Amino acid sequence: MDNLLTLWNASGLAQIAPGQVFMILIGLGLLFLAIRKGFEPLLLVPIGFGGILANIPGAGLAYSAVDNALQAADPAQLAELARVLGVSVESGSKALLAAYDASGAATHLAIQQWAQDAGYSNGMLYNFYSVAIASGVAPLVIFMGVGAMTDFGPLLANPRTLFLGAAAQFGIFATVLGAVGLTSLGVMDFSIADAAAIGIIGGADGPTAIYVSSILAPDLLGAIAVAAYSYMALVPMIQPPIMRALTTEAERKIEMVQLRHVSRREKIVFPLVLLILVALLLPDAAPLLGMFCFGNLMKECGVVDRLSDTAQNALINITTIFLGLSVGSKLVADKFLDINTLGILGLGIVAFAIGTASGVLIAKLMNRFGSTPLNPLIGSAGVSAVPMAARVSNKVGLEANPHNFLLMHAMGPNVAGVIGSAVAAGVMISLVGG
Amino acid sequence: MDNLLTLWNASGLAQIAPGQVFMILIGLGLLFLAIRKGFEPLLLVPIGFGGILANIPGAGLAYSAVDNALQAADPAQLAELARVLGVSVESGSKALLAAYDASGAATHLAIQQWAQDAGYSNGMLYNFYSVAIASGVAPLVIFMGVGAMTDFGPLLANPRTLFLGAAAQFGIFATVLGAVGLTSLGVMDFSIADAAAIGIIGGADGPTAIYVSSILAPDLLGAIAVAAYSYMALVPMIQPPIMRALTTEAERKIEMVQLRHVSRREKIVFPLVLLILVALLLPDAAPLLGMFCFGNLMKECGVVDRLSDTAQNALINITTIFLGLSVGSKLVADKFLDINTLGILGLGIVAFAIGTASGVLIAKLMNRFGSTPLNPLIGSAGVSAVPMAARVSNKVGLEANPHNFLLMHAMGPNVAGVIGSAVAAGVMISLVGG
Amino acid sequence: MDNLLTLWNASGLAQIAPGQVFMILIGLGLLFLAIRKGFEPLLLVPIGFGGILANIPGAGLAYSAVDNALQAADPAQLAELARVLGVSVESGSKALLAAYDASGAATHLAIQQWAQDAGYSNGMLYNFYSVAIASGVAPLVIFMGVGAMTDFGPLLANPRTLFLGAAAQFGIFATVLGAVGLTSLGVMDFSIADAAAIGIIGGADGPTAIYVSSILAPDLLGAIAVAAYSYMALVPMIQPPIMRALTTEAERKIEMVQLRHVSRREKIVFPLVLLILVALLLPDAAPLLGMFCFGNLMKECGVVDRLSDTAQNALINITTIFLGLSVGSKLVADKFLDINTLGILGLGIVAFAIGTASGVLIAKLMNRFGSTPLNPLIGSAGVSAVPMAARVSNKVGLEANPHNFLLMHAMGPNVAGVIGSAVAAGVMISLVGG
Amino acid sequence: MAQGVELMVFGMGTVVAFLALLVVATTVMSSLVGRYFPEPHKPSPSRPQPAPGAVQDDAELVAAISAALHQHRRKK
Amino acid sequence: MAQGVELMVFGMGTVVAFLALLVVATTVMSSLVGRYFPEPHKPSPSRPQPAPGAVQDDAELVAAISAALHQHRRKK
Amino acid sequence: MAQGVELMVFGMGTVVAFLALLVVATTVMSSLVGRYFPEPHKPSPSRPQPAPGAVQDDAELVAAISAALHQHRRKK
Ligand code: NA
Ligand code: NA
Ligand code: NA
Repeated sequence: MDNLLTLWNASGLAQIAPGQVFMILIGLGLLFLAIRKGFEPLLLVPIGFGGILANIPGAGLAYSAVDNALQAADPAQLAELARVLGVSVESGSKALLAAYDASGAATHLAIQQWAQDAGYSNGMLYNFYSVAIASGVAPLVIFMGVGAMTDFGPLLANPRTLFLGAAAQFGIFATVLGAVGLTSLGVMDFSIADAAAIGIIGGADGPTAIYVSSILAPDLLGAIAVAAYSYMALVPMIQPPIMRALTTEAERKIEMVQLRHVSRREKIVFPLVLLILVALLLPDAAPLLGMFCFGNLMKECGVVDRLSDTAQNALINITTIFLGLSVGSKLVADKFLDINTLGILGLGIVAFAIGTASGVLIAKLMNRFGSTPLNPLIGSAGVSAVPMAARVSNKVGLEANPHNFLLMHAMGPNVAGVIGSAVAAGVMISLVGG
Repeated sequence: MDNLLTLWNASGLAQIAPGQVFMILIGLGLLFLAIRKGFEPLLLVPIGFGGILANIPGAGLAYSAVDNALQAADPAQLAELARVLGVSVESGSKALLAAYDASGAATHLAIQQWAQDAGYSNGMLYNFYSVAIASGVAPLVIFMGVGAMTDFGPLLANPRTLFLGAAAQFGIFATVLGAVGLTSLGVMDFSIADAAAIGIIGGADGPTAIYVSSILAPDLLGAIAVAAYSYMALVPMIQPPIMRALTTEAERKIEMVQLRHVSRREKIVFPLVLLILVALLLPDAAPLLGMFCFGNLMKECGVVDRLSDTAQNALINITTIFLGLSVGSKLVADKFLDINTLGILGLGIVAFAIGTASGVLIAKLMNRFGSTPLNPLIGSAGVSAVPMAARVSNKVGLEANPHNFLLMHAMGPNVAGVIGSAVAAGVMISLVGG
Repeated sequence: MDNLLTLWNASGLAQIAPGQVFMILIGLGLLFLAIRKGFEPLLLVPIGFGGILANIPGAGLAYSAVDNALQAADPAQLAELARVLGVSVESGSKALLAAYDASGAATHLAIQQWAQDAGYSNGMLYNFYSVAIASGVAPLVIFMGVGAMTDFGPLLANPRTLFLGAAAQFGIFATVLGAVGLTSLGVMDFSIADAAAIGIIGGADGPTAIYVSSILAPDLLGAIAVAAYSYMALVPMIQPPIMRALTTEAERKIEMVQLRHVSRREKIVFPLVLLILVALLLPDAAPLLGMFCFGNLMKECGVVDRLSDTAQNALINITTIFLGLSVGSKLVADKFLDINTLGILGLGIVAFAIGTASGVLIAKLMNRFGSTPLNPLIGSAGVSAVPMAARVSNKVGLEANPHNFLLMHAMGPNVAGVIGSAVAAGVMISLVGG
Repeated sequence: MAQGVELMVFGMGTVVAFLALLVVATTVMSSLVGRYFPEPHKPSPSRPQPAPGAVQDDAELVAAISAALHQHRRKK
Repeated sequence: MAQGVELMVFGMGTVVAFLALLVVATTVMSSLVGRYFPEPHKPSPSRPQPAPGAVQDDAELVAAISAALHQHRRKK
Repeated sequence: MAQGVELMVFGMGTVVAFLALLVVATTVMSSLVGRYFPEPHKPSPSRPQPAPGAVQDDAELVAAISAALHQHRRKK
């Protein structure tokens, strides 16, 4: 009978909370969008599945040993814990957790040892998160793989398009301002670090967003990553109306001169030039852009093809699996279901829209004052979301002029946008994270 | 001359113990079975090789820094250690080790620091074991890969065969009873947790067995893993006599109706249904079955083929190499050579036999009371040992009726057996590990 | 304005030191040699790039949290640190670092916690180094992969060539003597452990050199690894003059009898024979040679091709990427720019030359006293540098006799040299590291 | 001993109950999918046409093809 | 709020300044490479001939080819 | 200095002794294998027939083939 009770108490049905049911439905929804609608499936399948796993009642997969101990501990154990933390046990488990978070590394270690001695252990997803994201390694490895898949040829043929990659990052900073503004109006409650991490959604670059939030706002990481990847998938819906509204039919018809041939040697030297500039000017962007340049150099140099192939395949795939499950661990109900999440989702789409608009407007300006014709539609590709945004530019361009193929021209601002948001990330970490 | 002495003292010949010679021979025997006889070579080659490495005298590859320090320490160091542990140094190194094992996490850390300061370090295989098995990650990653290789089509076409996968798990629980019984008779000395871990051998599923013993009985892990994989390889010898003894010639001739076509959508939804049931009823099975369902969903959803391919190839292969070597580290002589190991090997084969018999008998029952004909030979496939057990069903069926291909029909209970033993693992961890 | 100052102070330009500029140029030089000249690009591309990353001013990518804290800490923090370490704060940060290095594991932990609480964290490359090299795992995994790519057929067909693999290791020990001699003359300042690690450069085997220096002389690892791989790439320039000087035209013309067919079974048993010998005689070489034999057994046994393929491709490639970046982290200016580095580079090339000469001379001796003809040119292949050294033997042989293909004959001493230097590594660790 | 019997009863009971529930759930799921979401027409086994309007990641496709070609060229 | 404005001004300024510098650096680099290190002749896109005297790693090539053949044989 | 000489003598001695023993062991092994376990007949270099009665893992074979086909189809 006792065993039956043990089994029942251990079952999910006996422990389930409404928030968990809701989050499992969110997880299923993400899987539906990824599988049926093709929304960034490589990330949203693992994230959605990880979100379901994180909310299995009683399994504690997304919690650390200390979290699990706090949720299950008996009064005697809690009293012992409160004594170590130097707070009163009557203040409740929320206060205990806050005291734990605020304590130093030595107290952390002591309480981890206490939880371990009491028989609690880290959940599977918590371990994945610690290894893949808290250490920072997974976004960096993905950036290396992306670098090894990136062709800077179109950018090198027309370096001016780097300005479009800069312009589109305005979405990031406008959103930071928005988040700070909402906080000062009392609608939301974001610190400046939170605001910076939320802004990066506008960079339209998943690993950059994850990297920055893992440093500046780990609690918001789940919502930020979900927003970033969802909106990246929605680029074909978000961007075209904005692009059409801000351009005239005549501008959309502009044909651009064919790109010059770029030599292999330029492609080999470019990542080194970029690296040196980063080294001299913005060391805080060095991990992200360093790994990106390293991947690109491995691809272009032509003498380490086995390493480049692995960076583009086995290594990035393995990392993506664990990165996705780890992000999913942040979809645990008691941390995700929060008014701030709605704020993040709202601000994220604003960031995308502003970034798109800025790119198009600066492209118009450059067309007006430059010597060679420049179709403003390629400005929207500056948000990154490689290669979706470039394809959107191409598609909208074809509507206006069926013989106008903008794809290659849009790849320049598109990869410039990756560099631009990594630079923005470095600035944020430098100004806010220090 | 001193150097010559140092070299001689450091050599294996000067330090070798008879147990180590014996275990090296066991390792060579496993390699022979794997390479020459084809016994589960993917696991038994690394396990056998790891077993040899673990028993290299003087290398201490399978020992932690603390183990190595205890074996090599001079009297002054031991006295210091005994002081920290609060026991008398006269009680000997066995007692010191026991006191260390019984102490809390803080004492563990202090003694690890002591060993490190004294110049000792963890052996290579000990590190592999910590990362791959003690953390739980390797069996889970293998389960994900197995999920990505599993086709639930035959099971979905005939869901009743899930009962056969349940029936065959009787071998697990009968063996637990046997282990407890042998202990109460004083023949063996197994705790209830040990008994549960040993029983899982009857689940005929290597990663499940390793996962459960890493939690419930780490000391027995080597023997349990070796038994599990050896008997899985022996399925074509163990099962047929039992199957023939329990069925009539007429039963073995039964032809089954062809399986219906299963749609891709069913295959996509099934892992989610299974996951939700696990979440609601048995959270302790969530890590194993969650990763299994995740692998299967990646395979079936068709939009993340690069991840699925990696899970089935590079990732599972890398994990298998280190899992095998890590299991080998548990074949170290002073832990493996024990009367309990013989008990485990004996109980393991009993578990297999009982599981096979239960599957066949329940299949006979279902055939008698069901509406559609069911050949009892597919019952034995419920033990899992995918796909060997299903092929055995097919082969024994062909002996009785050369036109009767049971392979696809037996794949249903076969994969059901994987689910069944993972559920049994969850129950064990829930009832015994808590 | 404060922000502008923050950004400027955080920039590389404001913090750059001449040593960093110099090391970045060295990194670019290594990349040039690797990409344009084809010098061991698989290692020198990651090492060179890692070297640049390590010297980005202000990024601290190659430093631990404690290093970073020491460089940035304010006086109050330093005073606190000095108190914990029990030294006077006036003695300066060099003395603080030395006190830290000399302190025990408990003090290390306390100071790491202090640095963490003060907001400092480990640099990316420091983390890579800890995981890949300080743990010892990366060189071992690479050795496994090399084992899985090695064909012992030529060696088994003519086991006498093992003597050539032994002879060429004389370069290692002569160099140790040289390093000790230079120190006793006061020219350099190498401990006996340093000298042993430097000598291993003469083994012409990258992972062995990295493994040994990670244990015996971590501070010299960068210079030793760069020297080892550079000289391996220079083998076609270093060896031929020595080979021609030590042999007569007649000797270089000697044709050797065709190698006998070696059966698969011999190839399967050989790694086990080698492993048993290692186990009995030199346990300190067990990690390196054990993983090497394991890789070779996986390749030859023919039943675990998926594991062998992974060991030769995805796994070795992933490991090479992180090993290279980690070695690069040791090219950080304040550790690399040292008179000792020049000593290492000089001693390394001496080691190569002596090893080559010893191999050729012993080959001449064996030709004089043996019954079957032996071309002394294959002696130089005993340094390892697989397969370059064997190809050099072939090329020099063809110059003398255009119908004389020595390649397969030279592969015997070539792989023997790998075994020989791993044995030498074991001896060093046993005699010096204990 | 009693503990062993208990473990057997409850353990085996849970396994059977769980798999019985899974039989029910699977059967219900299959009939729901068959009724409300039948397969539109015979899809190719593992490369379904993307849903209309679905987003496809060309860059990766291009990367995959170029990697394949590359490897093919290397293999020659 | 002031903090947000500052972050926007300095952040956006840095991004624009950095990418402007990159435009300059890239343009200079391309013209230098084009003038002093022009491509000798049309190279195959991703498998350049090794520079004369360059070292090539045959063992890996052999390993790669044998692995490819092997896999090819397995795939049949 | 003395330490260096010692290291050289003992180190080089051990290397030579070890490899000499390996020569002996290898020679003995080869002759034993040649005499008592000769190869039955010429096997294909890297895909030996499995020993009679040996177990083969079909599921993985199927998985491997389907993955190969799949990839092949993708490569087209
Ligand atoms: Na961007
Ligand atoms: Na089973
Ligand atoms: Na060597």
